[in-house]
Amino acid sequence: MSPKIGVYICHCGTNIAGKVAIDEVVGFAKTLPNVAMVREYKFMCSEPGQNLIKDDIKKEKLDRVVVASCSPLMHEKTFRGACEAAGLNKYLLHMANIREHCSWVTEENAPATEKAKALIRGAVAKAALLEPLEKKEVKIHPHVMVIGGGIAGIQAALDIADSGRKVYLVEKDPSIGGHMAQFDKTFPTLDCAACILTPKMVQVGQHPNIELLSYSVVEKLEGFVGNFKATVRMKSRYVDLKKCNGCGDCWNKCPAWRVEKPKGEKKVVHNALTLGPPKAIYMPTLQSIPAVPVIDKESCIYFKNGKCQICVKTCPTGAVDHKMVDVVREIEIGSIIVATGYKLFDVTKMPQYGYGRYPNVLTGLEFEHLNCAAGSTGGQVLMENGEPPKSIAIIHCIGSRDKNYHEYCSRVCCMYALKFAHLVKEKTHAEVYDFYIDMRAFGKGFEEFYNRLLEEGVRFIRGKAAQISNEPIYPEEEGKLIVRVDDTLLGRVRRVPVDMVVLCSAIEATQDAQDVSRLLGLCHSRDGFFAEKHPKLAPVSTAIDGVFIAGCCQSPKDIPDTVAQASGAAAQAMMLAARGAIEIEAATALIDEDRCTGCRICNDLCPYHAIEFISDKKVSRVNDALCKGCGTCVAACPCSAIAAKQFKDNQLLAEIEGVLS
Amino acid sequence: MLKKPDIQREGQMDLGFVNEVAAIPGGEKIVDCIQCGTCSGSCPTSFLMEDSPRSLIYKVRAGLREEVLKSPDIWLCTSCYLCYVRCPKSIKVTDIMYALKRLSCKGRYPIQRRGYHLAKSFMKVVNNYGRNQETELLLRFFLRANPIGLIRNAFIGFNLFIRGRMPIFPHKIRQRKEFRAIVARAESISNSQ
Amino acid sequence: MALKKEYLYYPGCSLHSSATSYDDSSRAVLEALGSKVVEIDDWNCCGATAYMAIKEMTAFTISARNLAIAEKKGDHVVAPCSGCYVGLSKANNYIKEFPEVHKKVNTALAEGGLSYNGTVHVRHVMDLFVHDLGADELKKFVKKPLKDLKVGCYYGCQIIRPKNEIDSPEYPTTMEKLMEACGATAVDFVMKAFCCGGAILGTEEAIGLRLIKNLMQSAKRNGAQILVTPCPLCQMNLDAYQRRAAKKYGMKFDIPILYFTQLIGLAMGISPKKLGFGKEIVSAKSVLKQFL
Amino acid sequence: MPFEPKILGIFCNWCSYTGADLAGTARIKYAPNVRIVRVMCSGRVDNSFVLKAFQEGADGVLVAGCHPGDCHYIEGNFKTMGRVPILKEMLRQFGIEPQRFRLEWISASEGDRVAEVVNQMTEQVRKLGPLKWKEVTNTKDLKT
Repeated sequence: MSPKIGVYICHCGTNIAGKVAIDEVVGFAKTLPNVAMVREYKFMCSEPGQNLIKDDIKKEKLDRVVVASCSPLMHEKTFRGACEAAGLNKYLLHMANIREHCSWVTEENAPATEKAKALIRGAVAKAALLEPLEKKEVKIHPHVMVIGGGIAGIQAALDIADSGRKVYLVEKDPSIGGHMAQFDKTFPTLDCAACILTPKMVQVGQHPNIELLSYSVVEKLEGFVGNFKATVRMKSRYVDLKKCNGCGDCWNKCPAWRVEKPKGEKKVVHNALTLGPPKAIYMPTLQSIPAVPVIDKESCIYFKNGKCQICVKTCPTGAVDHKMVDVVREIEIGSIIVATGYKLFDVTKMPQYGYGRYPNVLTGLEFEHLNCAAGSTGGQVLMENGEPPKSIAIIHCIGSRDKNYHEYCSRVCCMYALKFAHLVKEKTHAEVYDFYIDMRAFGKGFEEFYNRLLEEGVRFIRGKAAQISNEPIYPEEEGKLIVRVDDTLLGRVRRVPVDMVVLCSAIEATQDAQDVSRLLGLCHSRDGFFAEKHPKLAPVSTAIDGVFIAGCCQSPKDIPDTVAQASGAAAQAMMLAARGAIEIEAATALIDEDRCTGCRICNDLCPYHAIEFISDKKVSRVNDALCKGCGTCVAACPCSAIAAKQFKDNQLLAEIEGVLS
Repeated sequence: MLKKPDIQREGQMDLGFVNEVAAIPGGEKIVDCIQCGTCSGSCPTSFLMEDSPRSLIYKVRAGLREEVLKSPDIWLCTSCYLCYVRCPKSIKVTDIMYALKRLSCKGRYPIQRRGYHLAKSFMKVVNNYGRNQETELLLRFFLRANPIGLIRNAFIGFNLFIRGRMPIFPHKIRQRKEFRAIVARAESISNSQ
Repeated sequence: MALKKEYLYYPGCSLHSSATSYDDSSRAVLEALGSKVVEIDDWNCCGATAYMAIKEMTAFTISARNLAIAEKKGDHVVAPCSGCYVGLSKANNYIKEFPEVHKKVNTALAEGGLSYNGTVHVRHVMDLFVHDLGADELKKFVKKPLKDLKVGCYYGCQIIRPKNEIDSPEYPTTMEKLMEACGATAVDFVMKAFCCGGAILGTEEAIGLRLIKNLMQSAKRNGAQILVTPCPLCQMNLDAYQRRAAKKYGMKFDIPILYFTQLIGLAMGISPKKLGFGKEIVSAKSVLKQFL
Repeated sequence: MPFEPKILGIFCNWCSYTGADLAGTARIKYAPNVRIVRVMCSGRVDNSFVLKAFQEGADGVLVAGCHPGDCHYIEGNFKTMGRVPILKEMLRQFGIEPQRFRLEWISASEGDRVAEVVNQMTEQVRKLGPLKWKEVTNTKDLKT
């Protein structure tokens, strides 16, 4: 007997109805084969809208449903739910995307209406041939992996661990803490970064539910939501994590420096400022977690000529071991939180600011190190000759809001620039000039902070600094760096002589983020940041079920936003784990063993090795648990013995015919 | 300079002006300007301008046609292209300056800078011979715009002359007839739109 | 890397009058490096800056006339003058980028029985040294290294801007490499890629002199004994007006301004006469005595 | 009345279809001539689909998938790429201009590219004029 199809056309307010002549489309739909019922409604996704469908299925005995509304990626779940609730196999639903692909992208009304008709015709044709599928469930492995140990990763890991679930925290550096651990103060509240971060880092180190894999990278990732298998390489740090007690004798004795050593006129080397010991065996910061040093192969004498080993001799617990090798581990988890953070824009790409050519031109991060109490200068703001500066220029938007580099706004620069200005005022008597294009003080307490700095007497100049030179033209410029700028409010070109310049460089996506995205198959936007599933309603989810994102790897953001997002991601991961099981792709491939000739072309074609060869029967067979339903094998099969459920040849051909005729 | 109006009335604005400039090849991006001042800060001559490149762009967008096209400042551009390469919005500022110069000539606005006269003389000479003839060019220009300059620079001219760097007789191209025909045609095309 | 056997050559107006020494030295050096220099037949003005200022289409068209003539002979046109280089390549790019411009240009060219397909690459003579030859290759041709000669490389504007493949538009370094290859010591100075004011000196002398002053001051401060440039206008401007600028600001420069090809030629052992030495106003004799 | 080409789009679920959705959300307007059919992966696209489309009266076919290396199914799009030469050859033999078929990589973030590609293709096909292949051939079931 022929199917009974119900067609439901959504106005979506005026989103669709404003362009597409609904009545005309309804009339048209009625004429289509197998269509038993056509309805239109303001909002099909609403409760009453869904009820229309449910009732018809029950009363009219519909056995196929076509909803013409928004994108299936938006509401397929919703309407499948409705069908199921009415006792209809949910795979007998098909959607026609007459909003995103029609009303929203078409200029004129008439063509939009025509297009809508065609799309519905196609949908009906396919729906007629749809077949019921049974849903498949898989167990969710309760453990979670967090990639990246910055503040985002730390927050997520702690939240999940506190909920009583096991977390693997993978950090590529020797210590967790990320960028935040390198800051002195945090805007706008000016509380000390170390004071609020260190306790959290310690918690991570001690938490029974957190296994910290520091100095490690994820090399491989297989599986799917609920059942991932990650291969992690733990790089050898040449110091035994268990034996070492972090006493620090090794770096006190170590003769080799891993950064440029200050000497002569150069009392402070700005691009060599470190928060930890500057030696070849070191900890990134003194608050490092784990509190175990690592050896820098480049600068270590032993790795150069096989001699020295002073660290080995001095170590009281015999923890140092130059022969140590990498360890590779396989870890099973149910979901993953990616929190790989950001890197700073390379300011040498803008030679007009003379970074690298002029001493006392610093990047924002270098200035943080300068201010950090634990740093080489004990938190004093000093020029390379060891003197405190008499005047400082802080320049916004270096590499941000600039089509030549990054078109986006990095979002944090304005406020950390203000923070710097405050620190300078607090620590020195220097005159502070702040060069900005627009002062973006949108966050909680930001505008008040801006006001505070105005009152602290910072000289704000609206205009992007054009160039920096060290060549005086006027007497007051002797021995200074000169910032040339158009003071747009004064409408005059100014030359501002200063002792020190801080470049507020942009936040950009990291290279290893790219690797991770390849690893997991995450999408990223053109500027390299990971793409969330929905910009407003699913900001921590991704296109891949069971993989969540948090922090600056998704887009530039400040610490509060990062922490909030991290907790959000943690909640998502816990939700999955709590559910215990999840429904997976039912639309897998199926091989008709009578038609299969056993040519095995499909076997190597399958990216998931889901197709095995049954040698005694001389046919191939699909392993449902592994198959993702991409359909590559289907298209490749020379004797069309493979069918992709929901996307069978006859179904697709019918849809194609439908949309075209 | 124009007298500043007491209140800028919308009725006095030429809101189409910006589109006119944006329609010129190279001018498209003018609407993207965020007034950061990178152009003017980089400009070697902006410090003498009443209206820096930045404020000229702003006035174009605001619709102050006359004020912009009468402005002597557009003739101060040395086309060093520093603004062009630095603009964070990839606005081709130098090309826009050229565009403004041309619009200013087209609109027959009183030209207040000698740059215009130099350009005019340059064109005359080139259209005559197919090539520039520096000696004649300078004579024409100074006589036209700056007689005193002629005397001021006579000595330098002499210096160049004795070093064989100031030929008296113009270099002419052979196919002057064809060349002028081409020029004439190009003129008529660009005037036709 | 190596130079091509043959280059089409577009000298441009100034190289036939005020900048003959650039013309001579460029030809002499390229010949000595084993490349044939073929001047484009009956070339005309490139329609540069001043012309472009009032008649863009016409400027593009007369530029294109040269390209059209060149197109018959080959695909690489070398222009030593930065002004011409920008004039020609700007026209070239606009013709490629905007079809309507291309159409108009060809309609006009038809009047002279010409048409241009847009196949020509416009090159600057320095571009040849940097990308076709390379500093290391050049070293091999150096016979008389310019030992302990402190040379300031002044690029001017239009050779590096708007963006092109020759060098960084902000902080170029290639000419320095060439000079080092010639055995000289290149001195870095901030103003090396900023405007010298040549384009407006005739019209706005006060501004022009001020820019000259800043530039020469910067060069002198960094110890340049001599400046080399790839631009006739810059050369003329700095050479002819530096004394006036010095006088106005009560300073003293006396830094000879040469074309970079002249020094390269000198280092390659070509006779100073063939390189057009002695035509500069601020004489280079004293500075270069041990090399001339 | 001017010729309005019919173009079939076969878009992969993860990148290109999502990209097309983005074009919608961003309200980017483009030619209404394209009808987009969703498959999970461009790797699913069987050459016979394309032929079928032409047979059913399409004047052009546009297949779109994730950028090489970004495939949600690791390497499905490479498989698609592999099939194109054969397809082009088939089309040549059937006397169909190769410009009527196009394989494009469009990521989920490239809504503007969807519009750009569709518009280009529409113009291209409009220049070529109607295909009228339906009349030319009555070949039914092209598979097997």
